[in-house]
This record gives sequence, C-alpha cells and structure tokens, in this order.
Amino acid sequence: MKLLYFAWFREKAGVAQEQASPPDSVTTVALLVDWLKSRGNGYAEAFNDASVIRVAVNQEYVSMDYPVAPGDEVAFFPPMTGG
Amino acid sequence: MKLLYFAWFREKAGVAQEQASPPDSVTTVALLVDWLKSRGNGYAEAFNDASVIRVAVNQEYVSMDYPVAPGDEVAFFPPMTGG
Amino acid sequence: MIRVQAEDFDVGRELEQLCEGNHAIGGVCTFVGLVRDMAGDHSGDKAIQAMTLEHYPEMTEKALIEIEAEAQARWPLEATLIIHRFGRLEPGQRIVMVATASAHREAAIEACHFLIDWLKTKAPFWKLEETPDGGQWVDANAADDEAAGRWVEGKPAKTKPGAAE
Amino acid sequence: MIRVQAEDFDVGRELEQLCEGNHAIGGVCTFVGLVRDMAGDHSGDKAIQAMTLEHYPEMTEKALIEIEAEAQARWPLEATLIIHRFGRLEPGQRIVMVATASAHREAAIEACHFLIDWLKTKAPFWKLEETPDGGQWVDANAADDEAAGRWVEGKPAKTKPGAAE
Repeated sequence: MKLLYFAWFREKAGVAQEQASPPDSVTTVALLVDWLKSRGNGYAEAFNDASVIRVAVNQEYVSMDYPVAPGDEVAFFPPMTGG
Repeated sequence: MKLLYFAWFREKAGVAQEQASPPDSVTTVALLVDWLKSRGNGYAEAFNDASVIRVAVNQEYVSMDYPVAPGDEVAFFPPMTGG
Repeated sequence: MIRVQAEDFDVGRELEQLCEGNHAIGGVCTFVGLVRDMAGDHSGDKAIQAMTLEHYPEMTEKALIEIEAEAQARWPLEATLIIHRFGRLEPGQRIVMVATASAHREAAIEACHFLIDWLKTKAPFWKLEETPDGGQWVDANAADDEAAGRWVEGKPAKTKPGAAE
Repeated sequence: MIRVQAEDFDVGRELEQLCEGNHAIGGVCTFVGLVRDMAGDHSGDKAIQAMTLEHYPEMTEKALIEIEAEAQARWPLEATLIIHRFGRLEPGQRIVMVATASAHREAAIEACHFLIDWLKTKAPFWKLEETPDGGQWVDANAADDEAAGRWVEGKPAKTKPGAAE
C-alpha cells in the first residue's frame, strides 16, 4: 500500500510518501489511521484530531469507512484550501 | 426647452432634437407629453403607449409627474437596454 | 472608473491596471458582454448581422458614475471598472465590461453581478439589431427588470439559495 | 478546459481563446484570485511575504475535471475554463482563474460563482503562508464550507435575496 501525506500531515509524519504493509485486519481508512497512530511519534500527532483528517483512496476523496486493500494509494491531508 | 428623442422615439417623431416652447400650462412631463401628442403624426405615434415612455429631465431619470420649465433639457426614450 | 467609448478594449490589460500595486485585492470578478448572432431571448433565434448601440452621452456618464458609486457603497471594494461601448458592433465583439476587485471573493462576485444587472435597466443605451427583416430595436425584457429588482430591497445577501440538481 | 501549472497566465488571451469564433456567447464571467499581502480572513491582518501552494497532482486534475463537468451539467454553458497554479507566489500574483461563457449572463455568473466556491473546498490544494513568524498553513474556514454548501441542495436559483441598503 502506498501512503501519501500532504501539507502539515507531511510535516508531522516526517515523510511525503512511503510503502506500508499493514496487517490484514486493516480493511478501512479508519482502521488504517488507528494502525498509523500506533506507530507513535509524528504519526500520533498528525492523526491526533480526527475532525481535520481528510483522505483520498486512489485519488478519489472518500470517507473514513471506505475500504482499503494492498495496492491502493491512500493520501492523507487537511481540509483543502484551493481557489 | 430642449427636447431630445432616442431610439424609436427619434424614428417615430422624425427628429433627434428640437427647441420647443410649450404654453405656460405645461408644467410637468405628463402635460408635456400630452402637448406633444397633440401635434399629431409621428408624435402621436411615438407617445401612443404610455407604458414604454421613459424620460430624463436635465439628464436625470424622472417620473411622469416631474416638473418641467423653460430652459430644461427633456429627453424621451424607450426602456433602456444597456449592458 | 467608468469609460464610454466607441473603441474596443483589452480585458487583460484593463484588469492589470485595475489591480496594479494593490495587494489588498484577493479576488477580481469580471463580466464581459458580447454581441450574439441570434436576436433576443425570446424571438425565435433570428440571425443578426450587427447591432448598433445608441446612447445619450450627456446622461450616460452620470448614470454610470451613479451605478458605480452604488456598488462601492454596498460592498467593500478595492477597485471597480465599467467600460461601455456605443456604435455599430458585429457578433463576437465586446459591448461592455464590468470588473470589481475586493479582498474577498463574495463581495467581488456580488458587486459584479449587481453592476451588470443595473446597467441593463439603468444605463441609457438602446440597441438596434440588423436582421434579415431590417432593423429591430431590442425590447427591454421582464427578466432584466426582475434581475435589477433583486438588488433594490433588503440587505446585502449573506447566503443565497442553492443551485443544484 | 482545465489546466494546473506553475506558470502565470494571461487573462485577456485566455478569454479570447475561450470565446473565439463562438457567436452564441452573450456573456463571459471571470474570477481571478490573487495573493493578498495580509493573512487569512480572521487572523488579525498579519503580513505575508509569499504563499506556497502544494497540491496532489494525480488527484488535482481529476478533481478539476469533475468540478467543471458539474458546472456544465447544471448551467447552459458554451465554454468553461479553470486554471489553477501551484508553487511559490508573491502578493499580487495570480493563483487561479475561472471563466464561464454562456448565451445568458445569469448562467455565466452563477456558474462562475459555483466554480470558485467549489474549488475552495474540493480541489486538493493547500496553502503555506510565509509570515514574519514563519510558515503557517492556511486553515479551511467555515465561510468557505458554507459557500460551497449553498450549491449542494435545491434547484438552480432563479432569484436571489436582494442586496441593498
């Protein structure tokens, strides 16, 4: 699974992108967030406030209960500020 | 009194501008319109439909009961279609 | 700023000049009106070859200054521009440009919308269309009156009805 | 048409190209967003020296195409354009341009308003402002959510609340 981080998610996690192999039990975005938080340090901080976590799976904006699977591209970022 | 005509008022009246000396009893735009209609021909036709008469006195858009006096510039035109 | 002229204008250059050096501007909204090759909104799409805009020069400038002042009184604008052409214009040519610059996009967009709506019914211009059947004066239409009327009463809109399907 | 680029663009030339040869267009509405030298809407006017726009390239193009398609589905538009820049920009520089062309001005203005409102909350861009206190990520604000939300429910607005004093 390819993970991407943007804006202050990138700064807090300390990485722009990485390959990850979460356990098979991680089947949704929400479970993936829990697993990443369990890594501690910057991840725990990045995912601390659930209200500002936004996520895209394979470049589509999705909600926290969206399924994830090996091979997916999952991106985390704060609320968008385009325009 | 200087009278101006625009758009199809000009075409129907057959004149773009003219000097006129209405009688002293002509003290409002509405009375001026009645006096002009009484000239007949193109004027009667131009002022036939009261709902589409618009008027400006001294370059200010005014209503039919607005006063007029010698020396005024009075312009007649259909509803404006700017923009 | 207002301008009434026969000549065409360069939209990009006008916008540059409007905003130049003012870094308090966060958004600029512009509306440009063009001559269409079909007549009116309700006339069964008759082709037009050209349009001649007649106006009342001594009044036009006054009217545009008043309309611009009204927009500036209602919205927090950094800069405004109205350019209105007169004379003979062919399909595709520019008739009018309004532009509004503000710190905030809502103010810019609403004020731009207001300006073009008010120009339609309050600026002393009249349009003669050249059609295959001869010259036809464009009638004022009820939709334009209604559009202008929206801005007459009430307070500046903070929200507006959604537009979705 | 949509474009995502680091380079600046020429508003006048873009509008020319958008409308060229299409004489069914009666009005073009354009919104251009610029970098302001003051931060945010509610942060006490802290000076900013520059802004860096980060985005998610693989997603940005998809998102803009979807937003543009939504506008075209809702309004009768002859042409649309979205240009969004990324990278480091200084006060006064252009960030974004949206333009909508239609036979009728209402459709053009509403669709332009819609596009810029939706870009604010649905295009994957993030802004880092350089201030005297260091870099600060621009927070999404409630007003932008509300503005975008107006377009989510209901039918296309035929009228809108007046804005007058």
